Parts: sequence; C-alpha cells; structure tokens
Amino acid sequence: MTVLQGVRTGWFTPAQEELRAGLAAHLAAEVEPHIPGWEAAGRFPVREVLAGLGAGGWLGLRFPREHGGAGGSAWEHVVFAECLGGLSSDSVGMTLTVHNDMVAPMIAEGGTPAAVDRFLRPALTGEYVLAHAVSEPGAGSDVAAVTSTATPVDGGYLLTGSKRWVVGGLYADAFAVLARLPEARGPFGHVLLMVPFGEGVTVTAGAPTLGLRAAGVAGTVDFDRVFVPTEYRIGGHGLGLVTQLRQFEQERIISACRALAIADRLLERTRERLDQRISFGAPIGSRQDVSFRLSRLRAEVESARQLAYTAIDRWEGGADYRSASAAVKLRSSRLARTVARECLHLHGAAGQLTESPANRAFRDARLFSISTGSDEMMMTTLARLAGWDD
Amino acid sequence: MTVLQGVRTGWFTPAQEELRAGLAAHLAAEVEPHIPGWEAAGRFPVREVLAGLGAGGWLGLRFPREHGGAGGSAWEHVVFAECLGGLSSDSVGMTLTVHNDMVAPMIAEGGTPAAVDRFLRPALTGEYVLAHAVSEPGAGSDVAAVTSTATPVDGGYLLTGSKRWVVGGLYADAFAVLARLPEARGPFGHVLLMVPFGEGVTVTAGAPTLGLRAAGVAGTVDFDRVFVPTEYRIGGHGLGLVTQLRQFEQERIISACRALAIADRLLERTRERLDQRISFGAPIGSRQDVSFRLSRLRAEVESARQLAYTAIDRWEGGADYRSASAAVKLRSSRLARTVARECLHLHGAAGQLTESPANRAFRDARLFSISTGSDEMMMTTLARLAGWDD
Amino acid sequence: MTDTVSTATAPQRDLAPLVTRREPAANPDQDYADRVAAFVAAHPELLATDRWEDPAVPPVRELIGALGAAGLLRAAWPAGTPGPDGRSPRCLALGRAIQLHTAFAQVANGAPGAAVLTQLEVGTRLLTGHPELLDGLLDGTVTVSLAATEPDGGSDLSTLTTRVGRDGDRLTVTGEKWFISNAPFADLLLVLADDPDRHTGPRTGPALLLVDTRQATADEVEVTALAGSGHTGLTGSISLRSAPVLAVLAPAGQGLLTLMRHWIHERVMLTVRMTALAQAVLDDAVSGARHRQTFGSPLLTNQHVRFLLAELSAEVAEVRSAALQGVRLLVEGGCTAAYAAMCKYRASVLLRRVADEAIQLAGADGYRTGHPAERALRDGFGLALAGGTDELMLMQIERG
Amino acid sequence: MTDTVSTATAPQRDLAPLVTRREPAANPDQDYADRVAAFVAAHPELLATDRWEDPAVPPVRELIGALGAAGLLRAAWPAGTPGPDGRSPRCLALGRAIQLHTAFAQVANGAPGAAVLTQLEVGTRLLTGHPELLDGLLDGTVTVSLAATEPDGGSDLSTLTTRVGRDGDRLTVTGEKWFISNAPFADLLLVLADDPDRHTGPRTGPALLLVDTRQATADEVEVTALAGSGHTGLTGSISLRSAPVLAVLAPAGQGLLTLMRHWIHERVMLTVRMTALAQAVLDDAVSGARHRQTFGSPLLTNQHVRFLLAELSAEVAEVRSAALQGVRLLVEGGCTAAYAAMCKYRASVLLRRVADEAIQLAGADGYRTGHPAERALRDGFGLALAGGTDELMLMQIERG
Repeated sequence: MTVLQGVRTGWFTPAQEELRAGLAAHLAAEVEPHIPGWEAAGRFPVREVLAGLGAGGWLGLRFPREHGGAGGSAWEHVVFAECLGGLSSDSVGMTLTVHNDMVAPMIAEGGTPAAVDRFLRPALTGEYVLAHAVSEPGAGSDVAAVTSTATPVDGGYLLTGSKRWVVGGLYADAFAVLARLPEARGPFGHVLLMVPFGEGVTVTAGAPTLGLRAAGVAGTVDFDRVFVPTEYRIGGHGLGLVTQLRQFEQERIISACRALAIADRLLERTRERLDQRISFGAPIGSRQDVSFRLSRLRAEVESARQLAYTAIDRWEGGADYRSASAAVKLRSSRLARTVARECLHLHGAAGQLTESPANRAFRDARLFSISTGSDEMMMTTLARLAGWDD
Repeated sequence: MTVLQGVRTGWFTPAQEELRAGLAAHLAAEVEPHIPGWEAAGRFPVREVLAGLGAGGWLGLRFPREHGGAGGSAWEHVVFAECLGGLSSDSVGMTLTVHNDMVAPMIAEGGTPAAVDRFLRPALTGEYVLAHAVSEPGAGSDVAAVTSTATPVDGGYLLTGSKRWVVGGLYADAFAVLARLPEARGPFGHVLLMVPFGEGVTVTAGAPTLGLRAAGVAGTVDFDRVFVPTEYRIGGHGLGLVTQLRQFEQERIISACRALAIADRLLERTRERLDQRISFGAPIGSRQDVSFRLSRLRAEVESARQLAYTAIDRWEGGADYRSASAAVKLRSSRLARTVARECLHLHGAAGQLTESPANRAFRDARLFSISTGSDEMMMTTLARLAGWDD
Repeated sequence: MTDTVSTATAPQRDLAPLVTRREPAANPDQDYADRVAAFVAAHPELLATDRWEDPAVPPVRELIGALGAAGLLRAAWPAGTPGPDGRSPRCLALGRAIQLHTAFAQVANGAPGAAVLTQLEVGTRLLTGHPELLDGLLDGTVTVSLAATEPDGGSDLSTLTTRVGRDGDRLTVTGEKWFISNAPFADLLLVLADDPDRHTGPRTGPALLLVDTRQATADEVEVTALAGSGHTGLTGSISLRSAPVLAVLAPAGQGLLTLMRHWIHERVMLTVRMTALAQAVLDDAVSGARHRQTFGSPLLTNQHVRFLLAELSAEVAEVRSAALQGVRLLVEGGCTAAYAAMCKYRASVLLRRVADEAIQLAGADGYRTGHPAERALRDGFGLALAGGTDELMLMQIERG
Repeated sequence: MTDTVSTATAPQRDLAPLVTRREPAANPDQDYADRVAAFVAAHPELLATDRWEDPAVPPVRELIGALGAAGLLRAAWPAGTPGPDGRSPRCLALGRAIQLHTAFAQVANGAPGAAVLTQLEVGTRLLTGHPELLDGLLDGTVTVSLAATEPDGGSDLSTLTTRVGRDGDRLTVTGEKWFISNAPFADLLLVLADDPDRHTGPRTGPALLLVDTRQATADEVEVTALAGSGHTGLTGSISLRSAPVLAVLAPAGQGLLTLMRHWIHERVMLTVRMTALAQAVLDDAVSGARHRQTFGSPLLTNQHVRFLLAELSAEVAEVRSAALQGVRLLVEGGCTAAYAAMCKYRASVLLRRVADEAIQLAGADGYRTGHPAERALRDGFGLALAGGTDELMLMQIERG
C-alpha cells in the first residue's frame, strides 16, 4: 500500500527524499537495533543518539544557518518526524521531538544571540539536551494557569515553581519553562525562560506510566529561586504565553506527522504479520473483516496525512494554519490511538507481552491524545478559531 | 440468529408468546400487505387498523379491565411494541404507539371516570383515535417551556396555543395537550388536558418529512380558546408536567422495544437478502466483512433488548426504572439509526428507491433519536439521575 | 537555499529549494469564480430548490444548456495554452472545475451539482477522444450519461447481461441499465455491454458503446426516471432493445479497462464535490446552532455541540486536503486507483456522517424533507454507491 | 389476572399471571455479601494493589487458599438443597458467584478477581465430574488452570502441537502451552492435547487431560510467568515434556466438545466480571471528574464529560443486563453458545472503551501505571482474547 504514502506524491523534493532515505537508514542501523535493550532498561542514551543525528546534519534543519541550522524548511522537519515515527519506540521519538521541534524552535525564533549560543548551537550538534517544562500539577491542558513564578530581579528573573510530566526531564541539560510574572493576570503576564539544569533545579523521576517508559520522564522538575538571566528569556517580557501558544501551533503539525507515521508503520507491520499467520486454514490477512478494518484505517491515515501536509504548506506559504494545525492534531492523535489499539488486538496473544513492539506501540501511542494539546483542547481550539464561543 | 431473540429466553410466559403469535399473524395478514399502498398514498386508515386490533382484544392490554383494558402487565405491551416493529412501516408503528402507549396510559392512570368513558374505552375498541400534542415551535425537547396556556374558567379551562409535529394529528379524534397555567412558573404550573377535535381546534398538515410519511403528521395543531371541562384533565391541577414526565419514562421503554424490534427485523432481512445475492462469484453474505458488520450490530441489538426487558422488569416489580428507561431509549434509538443506515447501504442501488422497504425503514428509523426524548435529552437525563449536574 | 551547510560538525548537505506547490486550488481563478457567481445569480428559475425536489422534474437539460452557453463548461475543460502563471491547461481547467463543483454544492441543496458533474466529469470526459462530439457537450447543447450498472448488479460489472448484437451491418445493443445518473435527460448514452460474439473486436468481454437516444425509437431506447430517495429525479433506468450503436468507444475486452482508468478521475472529482457538500451542510448546521434556542440559550452554547462541530470540521478539512491532493495528482498524471479510492471512501463516510449529525442538531426541523442535511443524507447514500461502493473502494485500497 | 376479559368488544383472553423473575442477581444473598466484605477487610495484605502489579509476584495461591478457608468458594458452588425461597442450588450459587466477582472487580484494580475466576469458573468447573478433586479446589488448598492455547495459536484450537504419548503403561503429554491464566500457580493443569495415536480412546483428535504439577519433575512440567502488559504476573507459558497424565477428562475427539460446552459458562461469567470491572472504572472516572479541576472548574461541569459518562453508563447498564440474563439462562440450562458469545463480545468492547475514555478523562494521571483505567485497559486487551477472541465470538453469533 506504499503507493498511498506521502513520499512520492509530489510534496517532497528529490533532495528531501534523499534526506529521508539517509536519515531512515541511519536510524535503522544505529538506533532501532538498540531499542529492545533500551526499553528493557527503561532509559536510552539520548546524548549518543543526538550526537549521531547532529553529526549527520539532521538536527534543526529548518533553522537559519547562522544559528546552527541548515536553512531548510518545515518540510525537512516533516521528514525528520516521519523517520522518528518509523522507530518502534516513541520514547525515542517523543524525546527527540521535544528537543528538536518543541524547544529548539523557540530559541531559534525568539532567542537572544546569547541563548542561541548557549542552548541552540550545542543542541543542534547533539551535545546538549533540551526539555520542555510546561505542565503543572493541577493545570493539565490549561497552560495559562501556571503558578510557577518568575520574579524580575536585576539582570534577570528568580524562578520558583514546580513542573510535572517533563518528557526527557531526566536527561535534559536545560528546560524551557513557562512562568507567570508576580501579580500578573491575563495572557500578557508570562515569560518563557531557558533554564539550565543546575543549582536550585531538582529533577525527580516520575511514577511508571503506561508507555514512554524509556523517555526519561521527570515526574517533577522543581525550581527553587533559580536565577535566570534576561538574555535567556525567549520572546518579550510578558509575552511568554503568546510565544508558547504560537509554538504549539507549529509543533502540533510536526507531532501529527510523527503520529501518522507511527500509524502507517503499524498498519503495514500488522498486515505483513497477518498475511503470514495461518488460522483456521488460511492467512488471517486474507479474511475480509480484518483486511477491511486495516484498509479503513489506512484510508484515514492517508487522508489525515494530506491534512498535515496542507498545514505545512500553509505554514511555509505564510498562510493561516491554526485551524489546520488543531484539526490534524486531533485527527492524528485519535487515529494513532485507534490504529495502535486495533493492531495490538490483531497481534493476538503475542501482542500481550510488554516487550512486544505492538504492545509498546499501543502503550506509547495512547499519549498523543493526552499530551501536547489533548483532544478536548483541540476541539476547544477549533471551536474558538471558528468563532463559535461568542 | 433467532436463538438470541427476546422471545424464548424466559422473559415471556407461554400465554404472552401465544399473544405474540396471534398478533403477529393478524398484522401480517391484515396490515403488512397494505403498507406499500398506504405509503404511496401518504396515509393509512388508522381507524380500520385500530378497529381490527380492538376486535382482537389487543389494545390497552395492561390497563384495568374496568377501564376497558385486559388487566395485564407491561410485558403484553412489550409484545405489542415488538409486533409493531415487525411492520415495514413505522408510520403505522408510531401512530399506534402514540395511541396505545403514550396517550391511553395517561388516561388509564390519571383520568377521571368521565375521561375514561369519553376517551379511553372507545380508544381501546379502536373507534376513537388519540394523539399527543406536546412539542411547540421553538421548544423542541424542552417540554417545560410550552407556551400553550390553559386559563382556568368556571368548570374547566380555556386552552389557547399551538402545537407542532403531532404524529397522527391528521387522524386524531382527541389530543393530549400539555399547557401552562397563566402566570405559572416552575414544574408545578401545568395541566395536561384531553381535548377532543372540534370547534377551535385547527389541524394543519405538516411539511413532508424524511420518513413517517403515512403517519398523518400534523405540522401544527392550533387551539383557539377551546373550552376543556375539568373532568378531561389528566392528573392534578398544576401537576401536568409531572404527570407527563412520568409517562415519558414508561413510554420510552416501550418505544425502545419497538426500535429494537425494527433493528432486529432489518438485520434479519438484510442477511437473508445478502445470502441470496451473488457478487463477484459468491453470496455477499458470505463475505466476512459484511457478515461481521451484521453480527456486531446483532450483538448490540440483543444486549440492548436485555436492558429493555430489565427496565420492564423493574417497572413491573415496583423498582426504580428511570435510568434504565433513559439508557435504553438512548441505546435503542442510536442502534435503530445505525442498523437502518448499515442495512440501507447493504441493500445497494435497490435500496435507493423511495418505496423500497429498506429505504423506508431508514427514513422512518432516523426519527427515534430525535423524537420522544432526543439522544441529547437522554444523556442529560442520565447525568441528572446520576447526580452529575450538582 | 542552494548554498551548503557550514556548521563545523554537520556534513555538507544540499537542501532543495522551497517548492511552491502548483496546486489547482491555490490562487483560484477569480474571473471564473465571478462568472459562476453571476450565473447562479442570473438563473434563479433553474436553481430554485423546489425544482430539484420531488415531485418536480429537475431542469437538467436547461441547466446544462445554460452553463454551456455561458462558457462555464468549456472553461473547465483542459484545452488551449498554459495560463499566465505557467500553469498547464489541465491545471487551469481542473482548478476551475473545483470552483464549479464547490459553488454548485451550495446551490439548491447541492442537487444541480450532481447533474453538472455527470455531464462534465463523467460523460464528456469519457468522450475526450471524440472531438466531433466535444463541442456540443461543452456548449451544453448535447447531454450525456454513462450507463454501466445493471439492475441489482452493484459494483460487479464483470457479469453483464446487456449484450452487443448485430442487425444487418449495424451494431445494436440490448439490455437493462439501472440507477444511471442523468439518464432521463441524456442525448448520448455510453453503454457498457458484453460482447460474447466478438462484434466489436477480436476479443470477448465488456465493450463500451455510444448510443444516440435522439436517433433511436422510443422502443429501442426507453428511459424511466427512478423514484429514488436521493438524487431526486436525476437517475433513471434504461431499457435497450436492439438499440443502434453510434460508435464503439472501446472494443470488447477494453470496456472495463477504459472505465477503470476513467474512474480515477471521476472518484477524485466526486470527492471534491462530496467534500464541498459536507462543508455546505456543516456551515448550515453552524448557522442553525447559532439561531436555534433550547432551554433558553442558542444551541451553540452547548459544549457538546461545539465539540461535535469541531470534530466534523476537522474531518471535512482532512478529506478536502486529500481531495485537493487527488486533483494535483490528476494534473500531474500520477493519481493511482488506490489513492482515488481512498478519497472516494473517505468522502462517502464523511458526507453521511456530517449530514446525519446535522440532522440531529437541527432536531425536528432536520427531519423535514428538503432541509439541507436531510437532502445531503439521502443523496449521500446514493453517492456511497456512485462511482463504486465503499466496499469496492476498500478492495482497491487493499490492492494498493 | 386469571379471570377473563369482560369488555364487550374484546374476545376472551387469558393473560398469564405476572411472573416474578427468579433471577440470580435479584434479592442478593446479604449474608454472603457480608462475608465477602469481611474477607476483603480482613486481608489487606493479600489485596494490596501493589502486590498485583509488576514487579511483584501476585499472591494467587494465598488468596485462593484464604478464600477457600473462608468458605467463599464452596458457597458459590452449586450443591446442596434449594434456598429458603425455593431457588435451586444452582441459582443460589451463581447468584453468589456474581456477588463474588462483582466485589472482586473493585479490589486492587480488579486484578485478584482474574485469579479467582480462573479457579472457580474455569478449572473447578471443568472438574465438576471429579468429586475426589472438588473438595481441595473449593477449600482452596489445590489450585487449577486450563492449558488450551498454544504459542501464536490464537483461537484456532483445531491444530494442536501438544500430543498425548505413552511411556510404558502411563500416559504422558508433550508440548507448549502459552498465555495460560494462573499457570504459574497451578497444582493441577487441564491440558488440551492432540491424540493421533488413539492413546485415550477409539478416536483421534483433541483430548482433555489432567496433569498434577506436584507429581511431575521440574523437567516434565516447566512453567514460566509471562511478562504480559495485562494480567500482570497471572499468565504463564508451560512446557510439557512427557509429563505424566493423572487422568483423561475427555478422550480424543471429545476434548474440544467438552471445552465448547464449558465456554458457554465461562464466557457468561467473564461477562459478569468484565461488566463489573467497567462499572468500577466508570465510578472511578466519575469521582475523578468531580474532583479534577480544569480551567477553574470541576471536569464534571463540562457537558462533553457528562454526556460521555452518560453514554458509557448506558452501555454498562446494557451489557450488565445481558450478562445477568446470561446467568439466568445458565441457571435454567438454556444458554446457547451464540448468546454467551454475544455477551462476551459486548463486554470485551465495553471494557476497553470505558477504560480508554476514562484514561482520557483523567489526563496525564490516567497514563500512570496502576491508575484504575490504565490497568483496566491493559487487562481489557487480554480479556478480549481470553475465552475466545472477539472475532471468534462474531463467528459464533453468526452461526446462531
């Protein structure tokens, strides 16, 4: 069914396809073979993986070359995201996405030269790991309700507060942190700060989770009167929330591309497996019920992928992509969840083993609908953008 | 797949099964053959049909014998509803349900002796047709918001107002009407009146609708200062809404039984048809996709039917059946809609003809989720009964 | 963008220049859009909703004639020179076709668009190789219809009962066709017929024939409008009794292949139309939810309603993206049968879902014949069969 | 009610007296309920959630031993005299089994209930005809497990690789079993094995054998706990290498038939348990939605949330009704394979849906290992296979 795939349908240039081939080969050779071991250990050497990607020139492809990027477009990041979706562990995929597509872009676009030098350049060579500390206990999807506070002081801010569920938090060298200003109210009362791991920063491992078991998820990251210099602020004073929300709109499209690539891979693997497995005298894949279930999901994945590409096209073309971003995040998250669930079931008893890729894929994929903009948040956003909440 | 059916699973007594056999045979012989003609004409001789049912002793089976009933239980009305669901026109099924299971019960339970004599007895012999005028323009499911007003006068009320979407309204001899008292507010400010068709009552045919095309739906029934004597009031002065809402809880279970019987019939007919139809060299029914789709729906119909029977069992046993009533109304309405949609599609081009039974069944069945308590109303009710709207 | 990456650690990598997507839907042809809008405004009598709803006979010939006379069909047909921005004639034409079908999806509950699509994207397209006929078709003076399906035949066109015959030295065709769009209004019929006796070529199997209903007697070609619940008045059944064959469009054994190639185009354009129909129904539902009051507030104040509409809008956006990509692939000549099937399948599911939910949101009013959602649902069932059933689409997707 | 209808027009009709449904779930046995509650209160150490979650080894033997010692298994076993209200021993016992499984669905995220069901409704039940073994099983001093499935064998038990053999005059069995509930804790194994050489009877085909793991060497019977994502620690794989057969429960050709009859019972009781699990998850979700705040209000103030919970509660009520009807039919001896399959299929779909939606409602907290919804979802995938896959259930429903 590869003819339906995003590749070879005219969205990507030959150079981008070459990039895809090279990156996919690198991941297949250098990363995928280690995944069972990493998953069993509950952690992976993110620094090593990032160094390999940095050495290959695959990080920050869309950022300006003067910032350590490759001056490319969002399309190269789509390729990157789709290649990550080809990996059987989304602990790896998600951690790298946070680094390359959630935190790095904010520095590249809103960081001071000092922040670029301090955080972005080493991040793009893979020497330095970035994480995103945005959720708070009790706040959930309600980003504006953060209670972490950045008190302006001479030359910077004193940051105090507690963040939770930080993917890659156990591995990170620095955190992007959204905090409110003291006494501030409303959308213009926040700052976004890059905070290096160091004195005053306490990272605690999280409780075990359904999936993402090797993603180094920090249960809490506590900041206790951490001094952050003004030059590590991303975007303007008071504009932290606005900067963050704008970044969400982009990263959600990239997340959607990874989610859809995961769904794509699962459908393909499941069909291969069922075409081989014999039950009641015939390959299970030859049964029309199973086959149509896979084809229906395939159709949804392929059409959602076109929505993702359309969103990227609008982004690159300077058009409004906010609705497309929310729409494809919603669709892709639900699809990844549905596809992973169906494929897990179709793997039968073999899929029940925690270590089986189908099992892990399901456990990992369930997070899409919850994190980086829950499904409910996306529906709220779509309704708001359409002007339905007057 | 009849082994799954509600019949022969211990809920019904042999006498009730005998009743079912007799009634089904009567309907098959005396009603079903005329349906194509009635549907083409856009009306059916409800009086004749009711007379046949009355002569057979099949009307009002659960009402006290001193009111013209047969002193039976709700189970006999389940049998009646299920037999109506076996008819290929729900114009007939719905009109008879309104008569026998929506209006008649209110008179039997809350009517004065005069109202019983005037309305119920002739209704149960089939000489007199009852309809229910409850919806109003702009009110929809919000029954309490009626603006029709009953002004108390000497010896009765003067009723003024406009009702709409009255099933059987074009056929009816009398209407059950919910009206508010002047200046009244809140749940105890209504009366429920039995209003004979006559001076001051204007019945207007409705716009054509998707289904229920032979149900004699009145677009509006207008009451202009119609005098209604006190003895035609059902339930107490001020208790009209309460009486009505309580009746809804019962009629919804009966409606659900009819909806599920319709779904049952459609699944059976569709399987029969697909087992005969050859496409690409094999009976369509032998394809696993089609077969499993039907089996999945069959499972839902059969389990929902058990919920309906459980609700009836609670009703008859004096237990609280309100949640079960709302739950089965929601489930059965959605199921009837889904089953009818799937079956219509599986009938292919032949099902596209307006006159084909599969087409009519779909068009008729779509109303369940909208009328006699919409799906949204049922979800609201379930949440309220569970105490979630504190 | 053509210069190389200069950071110390990264190897040299040539990134491709940004590709400006030459998509048919991008930079719509404003002139054409204005002409379509003017046409709609100028023909209220042809586009009144009640003329397209039972018991009226829809003015299909008049509409196609008027559209042709206004030059709107010809402008949406690939011919001539590239556009000023370098777009190919095919790209220009399909871009306009998208505009035409989208605009017509909003007219008279979308019904007239069904007739237009059959004329332009089915009949005329299958006659691309017949320049002598094209003029009349594009001028709207000649109407055309494709007669492939047989009574109760469904998607399986391999077992046809319609047969090619011979009467002296003229070819004839005999059989029954059913559920044929525009049949009651067609001058020309494209008829798929079995040819076991090799009248049309050296092989057996289905042939595609041209029949001119104007040159046939009422006995040779009899067309009856079907009382369908969807596409009211637009479909018909056809009895052919030794009807004279005007031309063999594809000889025996080639007929199905010709149609299979054609269906890629038809299914993509059907998807464009169905998505536009879904959007129109959704827009109407939003507007209804703003105005309809329940329990004292507009329906739209219900979170349940907003979430549902949001979900549906996401799905419409998704299928529209897929459809437009399909058109791009048509322009480039690279659309596969599987891709077109995917589009058609998704649109078919989408339209019925949006229509069904919109009926629910509209309550009793949605149950009224002619409510936009109600019509869309009825039409949607027909569209789930037209151009191939959902199940056939799934088989195509499976084959890849 | 027995007198006749007296109205003038209606014919005489005898209506049956109201039937008081003698349902196992009606008028629950309060004494038994109290004993179960007391048991749960008295054994916090056996029923602590973390003892049933990886990496702990769940205390299955201890739990079954304690339940047996408390007489709770025996009381839920059909034997003895009818109840004071005339209910049959079978009705009384199944009524208590419902109470037991329902109560245990709420204990330690429902995990202990899995082990209890396997002991009581699977193993013990299959040994009904062996009074010499029943005492130990009901006292909880002997544990038992059914080993039918083979590695990657799925629902297809017609092609077994496990074989009956003979070593001198003793029967043996050799092969691999997989995904076997309670296997790591079983004294007795019921093993389904092919018997091509007619060791167990005059015919070939699957036989059902009894193996006593206590009498076998570690080499003859090797059990390994599986690291499953659901039913943590409860399932195992079994290697049998000429393991001694204690008894032939069903000779060759009869093994599958025995199981098929048994599965009717197992599937209904599984449905009871799964429905109770779904209810427990739903209750937890409601409680969470009351307490969890988003955007300054409890989650439950969202109409979307209330509607979703209402919908789920309707579905739980539906499947529970179907399950209880299944138990009634078991009591009366009239439950068909199709009915049991319908129950099992609906419960399997229900449990995963409720768990999945409850995770969503709980947000990040729901993604935490051991959250009731999270555990239920993992277990739910296993339960969609246990006792036969969804697809096998659909085939059974189809056959009627």
